[in-house]
Amino acid sequence: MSGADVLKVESLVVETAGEATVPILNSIAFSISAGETVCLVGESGSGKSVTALAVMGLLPKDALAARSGRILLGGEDLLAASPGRMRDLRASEIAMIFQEPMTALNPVLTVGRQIQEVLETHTTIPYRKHRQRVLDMLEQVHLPDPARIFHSYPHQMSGGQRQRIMIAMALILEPKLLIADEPTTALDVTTQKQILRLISELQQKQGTSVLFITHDMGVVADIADRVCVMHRGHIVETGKTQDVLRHPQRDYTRQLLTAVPSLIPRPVRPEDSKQIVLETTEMSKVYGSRSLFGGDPPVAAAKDVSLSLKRGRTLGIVGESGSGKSTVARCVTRLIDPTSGGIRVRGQEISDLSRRALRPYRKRIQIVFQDPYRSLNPRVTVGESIAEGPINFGTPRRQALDEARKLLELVGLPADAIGRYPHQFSGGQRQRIAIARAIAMEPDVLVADEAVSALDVSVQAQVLALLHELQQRLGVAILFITHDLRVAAQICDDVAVMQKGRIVEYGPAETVLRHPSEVYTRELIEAAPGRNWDFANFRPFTPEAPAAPPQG
Amino acid sequence: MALFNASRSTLSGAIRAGAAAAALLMALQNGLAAAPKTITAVMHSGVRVLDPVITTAHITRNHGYMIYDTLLAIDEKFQPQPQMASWAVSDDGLTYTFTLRDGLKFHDGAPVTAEDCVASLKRWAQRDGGGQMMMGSVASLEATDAKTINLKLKEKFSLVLDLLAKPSAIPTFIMPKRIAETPADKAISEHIGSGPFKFVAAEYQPGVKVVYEKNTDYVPRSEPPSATSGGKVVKVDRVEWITMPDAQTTVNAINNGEIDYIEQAPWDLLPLVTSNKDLNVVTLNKLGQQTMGRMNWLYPPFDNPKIRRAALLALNQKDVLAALVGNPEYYKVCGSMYGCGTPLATDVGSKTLTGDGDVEGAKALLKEAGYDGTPVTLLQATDVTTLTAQPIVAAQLLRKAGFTVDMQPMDWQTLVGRRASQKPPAEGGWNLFFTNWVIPEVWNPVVNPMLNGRGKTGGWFGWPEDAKLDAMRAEFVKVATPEERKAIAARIQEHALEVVNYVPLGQYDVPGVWNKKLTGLLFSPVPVFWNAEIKD
Amino acid sequence: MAIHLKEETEAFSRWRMPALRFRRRLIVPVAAGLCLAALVVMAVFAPYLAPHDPLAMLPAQRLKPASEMFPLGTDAFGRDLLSRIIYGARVSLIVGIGAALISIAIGLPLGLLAGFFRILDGILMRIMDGIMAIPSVLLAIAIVTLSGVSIWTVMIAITIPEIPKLVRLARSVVLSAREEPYVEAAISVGSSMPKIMWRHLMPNTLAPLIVLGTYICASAILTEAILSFLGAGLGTETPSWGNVIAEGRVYFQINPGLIFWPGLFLSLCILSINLIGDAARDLLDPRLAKRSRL
Amino acid sequence: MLSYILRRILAAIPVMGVVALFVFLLLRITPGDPAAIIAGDMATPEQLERIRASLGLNQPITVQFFTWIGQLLSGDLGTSLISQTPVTTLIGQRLEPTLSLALVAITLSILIAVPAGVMAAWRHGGFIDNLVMSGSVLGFSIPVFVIGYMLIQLFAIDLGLFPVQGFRSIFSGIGPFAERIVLPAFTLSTIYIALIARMTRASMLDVLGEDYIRTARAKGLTERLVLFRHALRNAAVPILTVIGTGFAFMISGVVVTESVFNLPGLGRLTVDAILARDYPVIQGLILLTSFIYVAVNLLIDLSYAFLDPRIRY
Repeated sequence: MSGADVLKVESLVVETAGEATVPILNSIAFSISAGETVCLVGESGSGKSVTALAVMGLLPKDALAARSGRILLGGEDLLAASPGRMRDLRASEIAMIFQEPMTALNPVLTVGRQIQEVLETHTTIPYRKHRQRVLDMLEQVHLPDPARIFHSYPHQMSGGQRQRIMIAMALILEPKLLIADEPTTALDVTTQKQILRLISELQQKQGTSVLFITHDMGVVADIADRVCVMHRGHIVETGKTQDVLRHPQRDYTRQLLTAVPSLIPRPVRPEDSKQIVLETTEMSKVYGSRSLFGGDPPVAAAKDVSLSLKRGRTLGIVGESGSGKSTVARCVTRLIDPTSGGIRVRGQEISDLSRRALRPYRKRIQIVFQDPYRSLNPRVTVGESIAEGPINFGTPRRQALDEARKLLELVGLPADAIGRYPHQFSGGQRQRIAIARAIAMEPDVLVADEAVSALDVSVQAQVLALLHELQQRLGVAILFITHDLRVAAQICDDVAVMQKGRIVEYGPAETVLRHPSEVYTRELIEAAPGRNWDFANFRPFTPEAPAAPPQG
Repeated sequence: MALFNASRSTLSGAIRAGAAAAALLMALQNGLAAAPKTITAVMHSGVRVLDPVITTAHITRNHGYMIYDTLLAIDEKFQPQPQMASWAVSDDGLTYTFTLRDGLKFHDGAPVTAEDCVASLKRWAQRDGGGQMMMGSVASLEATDAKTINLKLKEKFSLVLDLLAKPSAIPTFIMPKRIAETPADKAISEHIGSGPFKFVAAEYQPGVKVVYEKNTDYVPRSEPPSATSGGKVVKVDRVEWITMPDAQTTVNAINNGEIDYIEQAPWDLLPLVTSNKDLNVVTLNKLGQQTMGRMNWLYPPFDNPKIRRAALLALNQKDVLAALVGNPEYYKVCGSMYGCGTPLATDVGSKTLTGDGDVEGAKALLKEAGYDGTPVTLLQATDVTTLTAQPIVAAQLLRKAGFTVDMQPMDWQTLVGRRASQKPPAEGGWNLFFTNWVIPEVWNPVVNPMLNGRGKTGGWFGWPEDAKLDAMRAEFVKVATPEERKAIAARIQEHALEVVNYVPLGQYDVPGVWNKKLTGLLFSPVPVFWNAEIKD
Repeated sequence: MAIHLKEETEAFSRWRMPALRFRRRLIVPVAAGLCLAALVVMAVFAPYLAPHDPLAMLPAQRLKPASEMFPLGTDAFGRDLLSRIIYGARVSLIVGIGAALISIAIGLPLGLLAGFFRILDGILMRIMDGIMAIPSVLLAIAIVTLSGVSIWTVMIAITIPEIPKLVRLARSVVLSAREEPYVEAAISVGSSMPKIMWRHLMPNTLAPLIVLGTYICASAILTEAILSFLGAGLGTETPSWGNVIAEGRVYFQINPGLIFWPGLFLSLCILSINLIGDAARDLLDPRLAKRSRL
Repeated sequence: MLSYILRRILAAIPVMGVVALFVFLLLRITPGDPAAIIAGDMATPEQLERIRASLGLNQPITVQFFTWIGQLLSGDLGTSLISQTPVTTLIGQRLEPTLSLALVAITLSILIAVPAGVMAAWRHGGFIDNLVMSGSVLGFSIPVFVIGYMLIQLFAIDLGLFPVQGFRSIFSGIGPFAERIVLPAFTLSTIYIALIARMTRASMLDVLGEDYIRTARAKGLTERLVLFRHALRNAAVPILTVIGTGFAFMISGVVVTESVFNLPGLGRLTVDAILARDYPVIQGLILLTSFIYVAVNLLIDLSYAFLDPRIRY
């Protein structure tokens, strides 16, 4: 570490505004020196985003306030700076990019205009030169055809392109410090990789310091010089990345690292049963408008998907956003109707059954959704939610509720939680309840549609363990939809990789993830952040070079 | 008679001499783009129907007086006077000869001929109740030459002149023959008269605004103006009638000098104008109006004469008038069905009405009649200020006497439609409603629309069948002397109140308000705008 | 994974309303509730509270200013203004509350059906669009004048134009709730359509509908007043705040109390209902707080 | 875009059809007698019957309906039963005051309400917010005509700043037009201001919580730019929507305002026509207002596309 610290945070305390205050950041301290990348890593609610906003002076006024401490930017205390001074510093000295490139850009202004605003506000560059300056910057962030992009609106661009715009906007004035708040979290892995590379490229070029906020240990391992682990408003551990990953000093850090699933597929499980419980044959789903006045051309969300799943096994469908994996999940559960092809549940064709005829087969295939906050009716007690299905199929109410109690215990919740409402539970707990609801139907197939994606890694690990345990005990087959190769590696027996609605590679997890035969699969694996680390065992890891693709 | 005009005589003398010069001057002024002299008047209602024969609405009658001339007219003493024509009566009283005066011209330039008059009178007679009655006695009505109209009677009918001169509800407005030949139940579509003002069609907005401009070709009579008769000398260029739906707004507007004249100012708002030194508050229609209640003879309870009588006994004029008008200056208790201050006025049979009523008598009579509590369906107009109070007071008084009253509020137009229904009260009919008349509309048994016993087909709303009444009415038109008429009229009233044809509830005046820069307004049973002048 | 920041911001919104602040926020709706309760009590016990018969006329006492005998003075027929206002609370509240209840009773089922059955949706919503397109006051005047004035026709005339708003709201809530994972979960555990509607969709629509109901209640009371103003309201034998104002408006400059006092009660009542509606909205569904009140 | 407009216009046809049928039936199945209104106080049953016949009111309802629809399709709204004036002429005469009133009121409302709503959202929970919010609740709670009378009393009578009533065409000079339109327009806008201010505030609160606002602040933009360049345009769609739906409120308010200020507009024409059972006029007017309502909402939907590049039809 050379030179003076660009940013030095000293015993910063942030509390809720108002009279009864709750501390959010408890006297945290860290520093960043010139050209350095520091990662703030932590689970949700750890206070990492609040830290970033506090540095930017963007804490929501009516909710949060910095009570004490100092935030020194090049020696100037930002907490003491006037609003006007803060405005001057933003973009010119400290810039920030955000998690959601989809929402962080103003949808009604062209991106060129939005970047240009920075020049307008902070520089005396004559107006006529703005455009050229912006075009230069667009070039630097490797956007194709800058002249066209300049006049584009955010919605006309992909997520990755928008994040590039954000970066261009943040770095056009070459600030000393760039704060990146989960800038790649919402992006697909391949895009994530490119964006991380771009940040580091520009950092090299401009000598910017970067404060990078993430929950993803993989990203930390790939980019950070130093790392600060945050937990409940404290910085629990700080150190060089290598040190922290290899020799975590604190239990919390250790836990966090242990929870990160490994990219190495789990050992192959023996097949207990030959019974195929779910099978799709050339199933397709085409969206298209049949309007009198034309409309959009039809789009195939899923095309010729053929899968089969045996009792007690787990089939993973992996792919990036838009690959069609969720469409498959919703088709096999008949939440949407496939356009063509067959779906057989235990040999019974269900793809063409009417809603009424379908009803007896509903219970055989159940689904757990991604968002634990929306998958339970907030106005219905947990017990009622779980018992609803059995009651529909004739179980007496009292008995159904008794079973609901048992199921709650089965998924690791107290039986007396039955009368509570969903908002009284955390995200992980709700996901357990959703699983209990599905299991209550004694299904043959459980479809988990990104069921752990919204959870913190430690919770994620617990829920995965629960699914595994349930499968062992009940022999249920699981169709596991995920974008996360690490998760897929840990739970799946077989993996199907989807791209643009089609299955590009399908086989046992061991084969697909260790010896992919398709270029796309390889790209996916290579883009996974931190693939050189085996976090759970605190050691680097050299993946076997993926086997060369078959020729031809 | 001119109001607030000291030099009446000079005026009448100067009229003809000055007419041409004035017209010339006016044209010159117009040429120099001087603002035309305009009277802006707010009338009691908007003009929507322009045919003064198809409707009896007062506002349309007023409109008629602007653009049409009448064959005869009345003076301030209510006596028939020549207007377009003078008359001669044969000695046997069966032949009337009318001679048109010189200079009469329609607004389209055509001269007024006797043919036009005959066509107009025939159309008038189909619609006007008195006219209908007269035609029953007419043998022939024809034009004998361009200026002479000959009316021959089959039998004696003493009211010919009175009917042709009456100022309301349908005066004898003369229209060109081609227009007068429109069937009486279809509205005319051309508005051409020979009156002192011309209708400006381009500026007409039904219900909002009517504009009249001076008819420069009009040749007024030489007599001074008196009520609707005499010389109709126009002294302004334009008269604009505008409608204001809100009385409060109207009063504010005249206080602010935005309008010149309010035809009928609501009594309760008078304090707001009397304090303004720029304004006159005067009742121009000295006869005033009669308010009355009418029962439906077709259905219980008022198909029973005793119960009708009980209702009459229960009511009294003082309470009604006090609630309606408030200020005693503007109302008088009046026991005459023909209005007070009229030639036929009599108070026979109206003692309880003009007194405090006879609640006990009503109760006794109800008991005697075996009233079973059948509700009286009473129609109440909510949107006409001169009609809201009567039903409220009546309901209170009737209830006091033991009636069950079902008061049904509605807007006046709905009431107008509903009272025409001959269905039972429960099916959209009615038992009792109230309305008001200007005195010339009730002042004798022939024009008074209620005093008609022709029942369900020919009677007025309420439809009494009363042969005795009709017989007396027939007798009335035959007698010649005022004394005889008065005697028969008194008998008719006595009978009518006994069987309760209708209940006269008193007489009231509605004052007009105008800015003092407006002078020369005439006392008249209808508002007229000739002789009026306006200063800038 | 977007959930991470979401959880943090959700935490913010929880902090945003600490207990003490919340209590202060309650002052206004509680005051409004008390005010409305007082008006309801006034309406219910009108015969005991009113010093005079609201219909009894004393022509000699026309348009008198406030006195010991007539605390707020008299109207143009010499009737006691205070008594008329007290009785007027009955009609105004019945019309307001009635309109809200009827429109919910009709609008909610229609909205649920329209949201759930596509075929019905097309027809129903065209009809609703049609009714929406007719200006409500004009429609109400037409219905009242054409079918005769009574408290029921007035209430119905005011209600009909409000129904499309409720249908639309209920329908839109159903449409968006249909997409919720918990509804899909209910479908996948085999719940029948009526059960899904009743258990999962209805409760969602109820909260916004109650909120809209309060606004309809307020606007119905206002519309009743406007109908009276235009001469198409209730008769003078059934005093309502609306027709007391309408009758008094002619004498506005002579005795402003004739408009002021009933106007005050009217405005207070509507104000209370609106404030309660706002509070209910904030309480029942914070997301709705930001949506329009239509 | 063009196909969208076409589709919307086609979709409007059944709506107008519903309106036409509804209004026609409403008018004909309920009692009322234009003949009695035309005839006035003195009429015998025979005379009324003859007038009814001459107005064509004796024909069966179906015949009357199809006659009317036939006329409509040939662009003829019919003739007033009472004044015998073509309905189109009547509407033509009354259009200007109503249009002037509505446009001035809308302009006034937007000019007042939008900045007020923006400020309230910006200072959420603060003094301005409380002021704007309580003002808007109050705006909802006072009947239009009471506001009208109060304004007349204060500004026209006590202060003598404006005439108390009347209308002058804008073509007769901007001065006379303005002095007569200010008070009615302000009266009419109270509810509208309340409505728009609330919506602006709510929509702005939504938008101010958006990430791109944080981005804009992170760029160091001034609050004015953040509010008016970044936030307001994004908040505009719901505001426009409420302006569209509020148009219905406005028509109701127009009726009352025209009465209080004696403006010879469409509102009064409609009320008069309803009271007089002037069927062709009522039908024509309600069709017209519904048509305007549908058209305004179409225009507003189209304007979304100009405000928000994401919306394409």
